[in-house]
Amino acid sequence: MAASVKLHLQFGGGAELLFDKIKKREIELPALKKYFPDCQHDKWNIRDLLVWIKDNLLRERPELFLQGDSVRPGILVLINDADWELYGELDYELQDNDTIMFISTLHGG
Amino acid sequence: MAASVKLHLQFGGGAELLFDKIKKREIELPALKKYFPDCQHDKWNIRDLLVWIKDNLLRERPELFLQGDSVRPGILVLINDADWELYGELDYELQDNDTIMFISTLHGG
Amino acid sequence: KVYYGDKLPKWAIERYSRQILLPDIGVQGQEKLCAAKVLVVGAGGLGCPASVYLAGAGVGEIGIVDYDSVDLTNIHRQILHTERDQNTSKAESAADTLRSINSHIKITPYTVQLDSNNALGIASRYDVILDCSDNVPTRYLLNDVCAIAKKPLISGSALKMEGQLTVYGYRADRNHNEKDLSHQGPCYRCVFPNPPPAEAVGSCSANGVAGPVPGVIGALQALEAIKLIVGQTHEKLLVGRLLIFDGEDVTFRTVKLRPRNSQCAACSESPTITRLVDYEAFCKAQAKEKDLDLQIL
Amino acid sequence: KVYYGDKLPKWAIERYSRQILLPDIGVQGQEKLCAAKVLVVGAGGLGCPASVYLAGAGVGEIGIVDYDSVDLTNIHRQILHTERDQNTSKAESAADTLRSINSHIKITPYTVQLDSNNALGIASRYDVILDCSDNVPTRYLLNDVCAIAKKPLISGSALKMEGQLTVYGYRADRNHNEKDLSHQGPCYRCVFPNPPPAEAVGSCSANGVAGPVPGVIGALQALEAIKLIVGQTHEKLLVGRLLIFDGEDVTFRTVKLRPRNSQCAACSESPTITRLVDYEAFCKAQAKEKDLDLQIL
Ligand SMILES: [Zn+2]
Ligand SMILES: [Zn+2]
Repeated sequence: MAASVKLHLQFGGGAELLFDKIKKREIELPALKKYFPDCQHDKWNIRDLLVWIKDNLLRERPELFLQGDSVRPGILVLINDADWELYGELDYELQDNDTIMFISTLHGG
Repeated sequence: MAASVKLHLQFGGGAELLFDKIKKREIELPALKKYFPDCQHDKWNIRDLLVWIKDNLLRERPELFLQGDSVRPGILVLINDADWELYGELDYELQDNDTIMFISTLHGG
Repeated sequence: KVYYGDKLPKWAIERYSRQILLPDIGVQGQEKLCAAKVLVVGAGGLGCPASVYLAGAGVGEIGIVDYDSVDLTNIHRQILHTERDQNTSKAESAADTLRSINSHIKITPYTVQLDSNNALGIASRYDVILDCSDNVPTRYLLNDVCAIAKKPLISGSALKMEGQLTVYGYRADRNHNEKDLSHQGPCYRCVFPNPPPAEAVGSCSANGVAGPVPGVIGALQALEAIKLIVGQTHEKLLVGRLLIFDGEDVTFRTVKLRPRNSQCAACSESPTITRLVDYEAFCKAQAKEKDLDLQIL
Repeated sequence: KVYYGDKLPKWAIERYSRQILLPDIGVQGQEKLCAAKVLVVGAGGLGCPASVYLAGAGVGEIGIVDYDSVDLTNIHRQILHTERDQNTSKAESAADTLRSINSHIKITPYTVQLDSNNALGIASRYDVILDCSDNVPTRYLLNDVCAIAKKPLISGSALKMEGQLTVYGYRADRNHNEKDLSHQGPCYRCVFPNPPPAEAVGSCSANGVAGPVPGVIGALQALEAIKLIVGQTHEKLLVGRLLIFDGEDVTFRTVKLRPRNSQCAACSESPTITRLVDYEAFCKAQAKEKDLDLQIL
């Protein structure tokens, strides 16, 4: 059974407003089967992480962060400073010490 | 006998002009005793590195980079993005994969 | 005219000497700058600093688009407008200041709301487009304009204490310094195929902005335009990279974006967007900044 | 006067609303900005953008020092000067533009070469000093002025495609938001006790500079000044940290500087520098920019 996973979570571009205005967090996810006993896979991926974030961190208006089982349009997800599309998006398996960043795109000028 | 050491060297603020205008280099130092057979210590430190740089990379006007056995005033040495004074300056023992940066201070406006 | 060297007159060599001295610019780069045409969309917090440095650098033609007029609340960050310019056209006010800085270049103000009817006509007169706008529909509009007209789009944004910057729609085939002429950077739709929900979008008038933040991003937009014009290759430009600036603690990071989407509706080989659409409908939002409700103060 | 809230008049609430909306500024922060006095040393590539954003933000008093007059080669980056301002005082030209942007603040131009005789007298009238100068002697002079007068020094520099920025001489005891009131950041001499050899120092006129580069650094100097004035703590400011910007590929990095030197000649408890010295002699250099030899073009 896979062990717990430590992550650096970062929020920016306004996304932090949904998370108590905290831009940087260190989190430790428990073993996946402990958190999702019925889960069919062993390792945390981003899809699982989004559920965990919704359950544990998201304070208000989840529709401003999530849409379906993914993030809403206009939020860029970065895995260690690279677009999550380069790593399989929702299916990316989280590694210990990964930095996962959620950046709302800005449109002001 | 200590092994070879890989370093990321970076030059900026004009210091790169003394090094073929190359701002970033990957170098591999041989085992210290191989390069300095008479050396009294085992591991590369910054003092040794400066001699190696002078021998191997410095193309012209060494007085614009070195003064005595140290760097000239106005060049800031950074070890993994921190002022070398925090790490013992010339006596800092280099670790594999360290980034050593030499930044000339700018005065223009 | 007396020419010095091949094309540049002596006055230009002297006037622009501080940038001609740069190995990355030189006399050839200055010739390219003097021949370049740049469109700046938005004469606000980003467009003011961006256009002032382009005018200073001697970019031959600068177009500046803004439908709005100068408001007193703009002046803290929109540095081409003075108190006397209140209630006049922002595009005209910006153009007047730019002309006072450089009388050797052509400045064209456009006091229009850019839309699907006029955008291609205006943009096609220019080589490079700067997105200094303040709303989502205009950002998608400009992306599609640039995809259709095959122009690079230097896209900046700023809100509160944060800023973002990248270059969309870069095509190496316009730059003979590139080794791989087939390289193309992503466009805005490659990265953001769908617009954000309107209620998730902040604005400078509703959420505020610290003046120097668009100042930093706008100056960097000008720098990227200058580098692009003089022929810097995509590795040196913010192509496929997004700069994220947080003024709260002065942190900058550059993150890697996904490559161009070969299925992109706008910039792929077989795009589904072949003419401009209704961007206010697509984004379910108006192509103007959200207004501040001063009651909240 | 009609006051709104405690001190700010209603016009100010409206005019500065876009920054009052920021949680880090608010009405209290705006009151501090309106009461603040900032000295900008140098009306050049850094001082122009820095002072324009300070004036926009409503900083109550701005002093601007420059002994020099406007040259045509300045205009590409020194955005407060127009072609008509050639050969007039830079400090006066900058002050005129700043007044047109904000008539509610006091602008004082000083057309003098700052030196050991006049610097303390001028600086002591201000709360925060911005080093927007272009030569080594003036940088040491300003550091010692700020150490003696116990003022923070926001130090920017730019050359070619690169820029650097940090805050020297920060003292937590002036800021009741700080937890540890004894914290002091390093000064310029803590980090650079000895000046560089004169032949190693480049200048914008001899080595060139891309206009937007000081634009970025100058805007950031204004941002740091605003944050400092409204009471942001040292962790949020560039205290003990140096920002290094390379426009060639748009990379920024923030590096950690050494702490204050308890033996520092300027800022320690028992300084050896208790009055200003001869900085041209100390630096073996003139307190003016190196001139360009136009022959090289
Ligand atoms: Zn695309
Ligand atoms: Zn000191």
